[in-house]
Amino acid sequence: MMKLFHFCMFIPYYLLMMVKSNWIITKAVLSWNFDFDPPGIVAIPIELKSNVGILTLVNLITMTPGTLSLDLSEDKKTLYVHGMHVKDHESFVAEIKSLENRLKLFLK
Amino acid sequence: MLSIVIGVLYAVGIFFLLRRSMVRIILGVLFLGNATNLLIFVTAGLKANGQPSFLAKTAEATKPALSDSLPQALILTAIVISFGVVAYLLTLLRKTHEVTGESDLDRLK
Amino acid sequence: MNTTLLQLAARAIRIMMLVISVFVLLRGHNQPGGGFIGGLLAGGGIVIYVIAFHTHQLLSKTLRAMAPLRVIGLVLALGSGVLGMVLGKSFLHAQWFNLNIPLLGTLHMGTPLLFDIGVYLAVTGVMVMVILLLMEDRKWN
Amino acid sequence: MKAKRTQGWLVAIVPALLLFGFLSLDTVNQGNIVEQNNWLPLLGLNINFYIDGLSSLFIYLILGMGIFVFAYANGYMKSYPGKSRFYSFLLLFMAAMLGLVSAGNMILLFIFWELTSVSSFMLISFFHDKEGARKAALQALLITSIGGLSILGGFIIIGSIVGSYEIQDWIAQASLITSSKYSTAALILIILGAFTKSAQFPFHFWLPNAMVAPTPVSAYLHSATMVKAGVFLLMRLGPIFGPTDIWQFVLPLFGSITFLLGAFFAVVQSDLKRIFAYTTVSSLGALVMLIGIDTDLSIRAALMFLLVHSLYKGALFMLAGIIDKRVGTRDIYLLGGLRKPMPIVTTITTLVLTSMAGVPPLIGFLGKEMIYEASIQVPVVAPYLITFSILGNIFMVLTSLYVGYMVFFRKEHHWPKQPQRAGISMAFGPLLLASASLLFGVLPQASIQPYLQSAIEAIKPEHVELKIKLWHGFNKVLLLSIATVFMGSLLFMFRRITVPFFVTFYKKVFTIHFSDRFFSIIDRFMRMNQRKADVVQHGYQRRYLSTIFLFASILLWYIIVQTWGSRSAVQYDSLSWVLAVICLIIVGLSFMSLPARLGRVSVITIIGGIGYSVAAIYLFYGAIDLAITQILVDSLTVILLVLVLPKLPRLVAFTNARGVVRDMVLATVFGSAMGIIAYTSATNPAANKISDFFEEFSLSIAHGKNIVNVILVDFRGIDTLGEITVLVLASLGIYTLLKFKQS
Amino acid sequence: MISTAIYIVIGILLLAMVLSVARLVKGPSTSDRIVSLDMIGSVLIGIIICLSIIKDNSIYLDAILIISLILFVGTVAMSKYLTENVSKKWKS
Amino acid sequence: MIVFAPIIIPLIFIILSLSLGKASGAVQRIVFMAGNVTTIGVAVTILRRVLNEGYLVAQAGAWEAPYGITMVADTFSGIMLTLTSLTVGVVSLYSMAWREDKLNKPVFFALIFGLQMGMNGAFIAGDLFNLYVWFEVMLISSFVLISYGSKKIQLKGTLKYVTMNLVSSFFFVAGIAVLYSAVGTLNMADLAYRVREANGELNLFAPSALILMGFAVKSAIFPFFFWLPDSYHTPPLPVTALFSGTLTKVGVYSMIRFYSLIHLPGDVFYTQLFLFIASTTMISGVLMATSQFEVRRLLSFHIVSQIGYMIMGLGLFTRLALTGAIFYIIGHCIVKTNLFLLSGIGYKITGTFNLKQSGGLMKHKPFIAILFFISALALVGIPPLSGFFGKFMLIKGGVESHEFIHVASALGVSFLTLFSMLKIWNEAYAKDIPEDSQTQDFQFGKAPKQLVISSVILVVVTLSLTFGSKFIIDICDTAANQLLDIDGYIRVILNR
Amino acid sequence: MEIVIIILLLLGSLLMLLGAIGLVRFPDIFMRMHAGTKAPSLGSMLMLIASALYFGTLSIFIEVLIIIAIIFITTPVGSHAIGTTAHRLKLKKWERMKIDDLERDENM
Ligand code: NA
Ligand code: NA
Repeated sequence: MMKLFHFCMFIPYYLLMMVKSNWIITKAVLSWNFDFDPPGIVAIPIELKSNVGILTLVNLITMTPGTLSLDLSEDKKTLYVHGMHVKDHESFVAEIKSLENRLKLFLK
Repeated sequence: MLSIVIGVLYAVGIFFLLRRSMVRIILGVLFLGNATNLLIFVTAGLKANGQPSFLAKTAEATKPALSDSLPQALILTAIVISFGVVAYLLTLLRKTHEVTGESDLDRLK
Repeated sequence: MNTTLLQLAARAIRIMMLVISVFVLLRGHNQPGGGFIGGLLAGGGIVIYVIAFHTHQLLSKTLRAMAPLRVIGLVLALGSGVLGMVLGKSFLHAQWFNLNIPLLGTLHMGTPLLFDIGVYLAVTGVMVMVILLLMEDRKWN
Repeated sequence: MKAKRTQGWLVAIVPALLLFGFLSLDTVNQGNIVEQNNWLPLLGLNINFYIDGLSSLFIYLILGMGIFVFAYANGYMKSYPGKSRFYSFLLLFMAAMLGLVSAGNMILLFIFWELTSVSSFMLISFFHDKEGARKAALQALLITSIGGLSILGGFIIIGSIVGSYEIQDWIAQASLITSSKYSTAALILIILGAFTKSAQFPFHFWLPNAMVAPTPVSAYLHSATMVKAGVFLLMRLGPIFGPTDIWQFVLPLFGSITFLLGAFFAVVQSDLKRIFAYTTVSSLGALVMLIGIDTDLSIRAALMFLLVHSLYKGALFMLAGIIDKRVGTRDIYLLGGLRKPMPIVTTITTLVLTSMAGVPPLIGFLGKEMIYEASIQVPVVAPYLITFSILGNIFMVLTSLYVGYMVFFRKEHHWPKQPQRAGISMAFGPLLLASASLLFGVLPQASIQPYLQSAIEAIKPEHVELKIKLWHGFNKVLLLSIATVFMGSLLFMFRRITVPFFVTFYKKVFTIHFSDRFFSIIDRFMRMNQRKADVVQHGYQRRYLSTIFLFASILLWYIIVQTWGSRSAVQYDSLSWVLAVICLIIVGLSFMSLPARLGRVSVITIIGGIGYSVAAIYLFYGAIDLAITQILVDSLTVILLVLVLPKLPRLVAFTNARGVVRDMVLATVFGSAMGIIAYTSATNPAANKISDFFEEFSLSIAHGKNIVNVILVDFRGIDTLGEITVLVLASLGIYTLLKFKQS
Repeated sequence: MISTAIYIVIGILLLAMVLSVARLVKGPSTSDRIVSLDMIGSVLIGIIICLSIIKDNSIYLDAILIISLILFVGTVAMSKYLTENVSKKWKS
Repeated sequence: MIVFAPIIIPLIFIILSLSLGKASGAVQRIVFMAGNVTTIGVAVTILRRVLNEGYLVAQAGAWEAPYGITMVADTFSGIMLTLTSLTVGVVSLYSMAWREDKLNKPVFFALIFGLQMGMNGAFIAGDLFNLYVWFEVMLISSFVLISYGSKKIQLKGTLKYVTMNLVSSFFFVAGIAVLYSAVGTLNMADLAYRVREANGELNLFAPSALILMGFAVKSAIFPFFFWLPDSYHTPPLPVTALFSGTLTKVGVYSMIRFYSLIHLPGDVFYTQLFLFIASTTMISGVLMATSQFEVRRLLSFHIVSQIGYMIMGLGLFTRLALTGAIFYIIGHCIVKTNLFLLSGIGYKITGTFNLKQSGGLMKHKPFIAILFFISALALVGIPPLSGFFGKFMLIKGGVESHEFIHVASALGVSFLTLFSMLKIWNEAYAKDIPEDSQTQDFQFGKAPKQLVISSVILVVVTLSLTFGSKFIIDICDTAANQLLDIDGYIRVILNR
Repeated sequence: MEIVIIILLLLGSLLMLLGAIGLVRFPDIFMRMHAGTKAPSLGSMLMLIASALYFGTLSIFIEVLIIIAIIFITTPVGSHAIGTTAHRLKLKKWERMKIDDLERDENM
């Protein structure tokens, strides 16, 4: 029951993220000389265990335009994400982590 | 307009068929296939703003300008057949290249 | 290629594509779709699955499974034609039945559907076989 | 085993029985036999037989000679393997020859005509492991079949003039035939055929080469019967074409040339059989000449001479065979002095040679007499014909004397082996033939007159009564005969000078050997064809394709120009600009795919893009299923291409700039033709199309709203059945290509 | 109102398509081409939606379902086999 | 209803062959032969019924013509069905004893039935697009068969074969498209009806040209024949034999069939075009044949040449000429197949297809020599063997139409054909095996009986064409009459 | 309602255009992937919703939802495939991109 609630709470959050990231991409596309934070591929340790969980996380990361899941390590513990604007390693990881944490509320 | 497209597709397809490079044969065939299918489509007489050839629940409610359905079916058949043949041709090219080691058709006399 | 991600999704995608393909097949008589399109979709699902997990065993297992599918497809298509000949006036003469299925109500069924199922199976079989044969050839030859 | 040894005798029973049967029909007194059976009326080909005096004469000849030849063969063929084959073909030949002379339908005649050629081929190449035999047989068959085809052409032309192939109809409608504008062509074709069969100059050369055949064959086919088939044909058609100018010009001309050349060539040969072969050629020339003169007398002479020649020439060949067997050679310069060891052979041969030389009272004399008599009667060309005949006969006399002397009467010899006496089986034939020759010569009126008479009636219906007698009284003809014999003997007396002179003369003048030339022509022909095959069938696929597209372009443009007319304009609607953009994309992508330096993957993706754009076009006109399928198949094709890619060669530009330009021009020409055709058709669609039916009944009867799908699975389900069969078969093909390991 | 707006939308989509085609042609890498093919497919879906509205026929939407599925299969298969191709070469 | 059998039966046997993959070889072979026998039976039944009833018509799916697909058998179709199924049957028998090239496999059997299905479909199709579909079934089977075994030379040949035939299919489909646009129908009878209704107003030059070009490539006529001599000698011999007898005939059949639909009296353009093509085809084929020493290649060039005769009948398009062409097709199919079968037997015995290295067959295998001799003479048209009647009718037809040049080339080509047949005879049969081949412990091989039996069957058929010529020619005449009687065809199918 | 539809359509198409512009302008493959795979997905979703609103029947709504779900599921997997490939192919990266954990881990 709680899971369902968290799921429902998650949707608006996610939609918001989406709008936000679309704005980011718009800015990036239209920026004259790409003077934004540089992109990068960041390894993110993930805690979700179930296939569905990982899959959902991966998909959600990808569907938000600033980030893109590139690859998953063999042991399913590390996700490599390409970020369009990686100001620094830690803040980027934290951003993704917060998404994962919200997922963890209703997925394993 | 579409006739020009057909003409161009034919021309390019033939140009590819006349190359010596083995792989271009398949490209030529694909072009010719598209050209021929478009030809069927175009020559059958296109209706401007033709509706998809789907009928409403009753025959009375049929919209007046359905596009000609028969050529569509013909093209469908032709596409599928071409696909089978192309798949075979592709494998054939692959095998021929393996067996002969050639990529120049002129050396496959 | 590291396919862990793909593997995670493959099973779901296969099921989804198979279901949709059957859906596309069944309503093809009235909506866009039909045996050929459905067959290609189903084939696509299977191919994605094999791509995700591709091992030699899976490949040859799928190949073995697909070979009879083509034949069954042909049998069904031919069978619907012969049925038309036996029950109706001519080869492929469409025969329609009203099937009364409890719960679902009356279902309007006909030999053209059988024919389309035949097409579906044959196309699935052929498509998967062709792609897998080429995959196999590429990988192990 | 026993049967094998007497096979010849047993087979000889066949002609004997037939002869007996035929004699009992008594055609001379009972008149013509006409037997009609419809076979293929559509073709005008019926199994009709028409046996008149001419046919009867030939039938007697064929059967009579047949008895002797089979009997002779029994001894001659004793030591050879493959006798059964030999006798079968000899019998086949005899049957064909009988059919030929008794056919009433000209196509039937042609059929038998070809059969004689074929059996002759098999008999000439009886010793098939010898290259000479194969070549000679090939030559004979090729030459005679040129003739065969041309008489077929001739017959068909005449047949279509008359509307029938029956000889009786032809003769009845002779004036219709000769007045037709195609009759000349037909006649020339038929003459050509007769000339090849009867070894007339310039087709004479196959006959001497055919002497590689076993001697019974030479005696039967190549002297007595088959070579007379051409003569028979000419006689058959004499009533029709006899009066024409071509007939009276061509036949005497070539006949006399052949007559002279044959006789001359005989002098310079050393092989006994080749000598006799050339004398045969000469005699055939004389016959053709006589037929061409086309007077009562000349026909009479021809028939007489035909009979004469068959008898003595058959005998001569048999004798040559005996000598060959017993002494082991046929070279007259090795032979000699056979008088002592082979007295019977010597006697018979001398008799026959005398007949050939035309010395009275033998039948040969009669024949020669009549040739002169006929030649003299010809109005304009008489001097020329007489000259040729006399010269020819002089050589004939010389040959007879020289051969007799060289083989039997001179002392020195180089025998390969000691001569033995001939067995009765082999000597039987020549002996009887020689006797007949003598008998006919002494008592012509009593023995052969009625047969000849009825034969003449067949050729010259308004005939004069024919009288044959040995002594005509002292006249110009007799003078000529005596002069001929005298001149020949004179030449023989100075043989040490004359014969070498003739040989040298022959070698100097006749540097063109027709036979060699024939084979060199064949060789050159084959080499030329090889070159041509290499040029045309060069193996370059793209040039084959260029040829196809070139031809197609020419045809299509021709049609476009021919049918250029008004075209209605395209209708534009609110979405046309969208379509235009998509069209532009397709065209752009197409051109983008052209550059040779492009990578394989780039081209493949470009093709994918084109596919999607084409699908967009389909969508615009509401063809949803089509668009879906297009996208599906397009993606699938791209996947296949990518899959096979590593096993495929890279795209390399092999062709030079000129080739590119040439191909571009061709592609443009063809593409524009197709574009114009598409435009023309698109703007002038047919008024009522069958697809209206589908719209009307798709739902009401076929219970489907997706008309396209209904068409696919119901209206035109059988197409779809074929389509999936194609797919399954294609998958089988891919399976066999990839899975079968090469042996 | 929709009927005019829809033409603007189509115009925008076509512009997007042309741009994608430009990338398709330009490359430079195969991956770029695959991405642009994918993009073309998406634009096609957009165009189909517009068509369905112009022609007032919801049946077009059925096509989208199928097309989106197959585009995906194509993308995966293509990228999959392109890497394999290259990585093999890398090792040797 | 039996009209469908020629496609249903092979399809059933395709299914059976494929599903018997695990059965024992004997069972597979029995099924294979059973399929052939059934197909022959069906074909003969159809021929007999057609001779009695004129036409057999059925509408697929019971949709009335011209909307549904018409399957129609007339005498010409009946003849072709019987002929091809007989040929396929005999070659199948032969192929089972060939014991090389992996021919005893279910896949191979299925492909043979596929070929059969395609050809049969083409013979009875009453709908142009349906004809295209059957053509493709036939072609894909032939593609696979011709590459069957994947030998190097084979693949080279197949590539050309496939490409050219694909191009021809494109022509064909393009033609159908333009035709549909112009006439609005695909049904052949309806097409003929509309052409006659329009009374010459309809301009069908472009579509007809396209369609005929499609057929032309398939029937290997000048200047589209190149693929044939480059590919036909490459596959396993039974396949070559099968193709030689049947495949190009389907193209010719379709040409005749299609042309009969659009033909209007007084048509000079196509008459002259066809006759020109006929002569050039015969001459170019035979000239190139004479120089060959590879017996299969030699015979392949002859196929081209002899297609010319058939096209001559098409060009003349008179009753007699068509009768001749049809009879010629029959004779040629049987004889040409047999010549290939015999060359295979020769190969089994001497171990080579090269005439220069071969020989001794007459001495060692006189019976084979007889078989060859009869077939060779029949091919040449030596009377009274089968080739003669066809040629005779064609030449007679040519003379009656005053096309003397083409008559002359027909006669001349006959002569050259004789020459090349004699060449085979002299090299492979009459002469002894050359010494240089004999040195390496040369031994004559054995030809399995089944191979010889197959050839004997065809020789018997050849001879029966002579002895039964009256009967056969009558049938051909009926067929020709039906072809000319388009109104009858329309009446039967459209009830108009 | 009409306004909403129009806005959704315009937004969707603009997103696609944006993606296309990004596809053309962005300096490396990873950036282009952001533009080329996700912007159009979002765009098509918007447009789909617009069409669902336009037709306004339940069945259409369901259908559209299914399509959106499909897009949601397939797009990330697709872009993952492309991305991994691109990375594996060692395609030229934008020089400003500094962080690449995937490469680091692979080289370990
Ligand atoms: Na095709
Ligand atoms: Na084809």
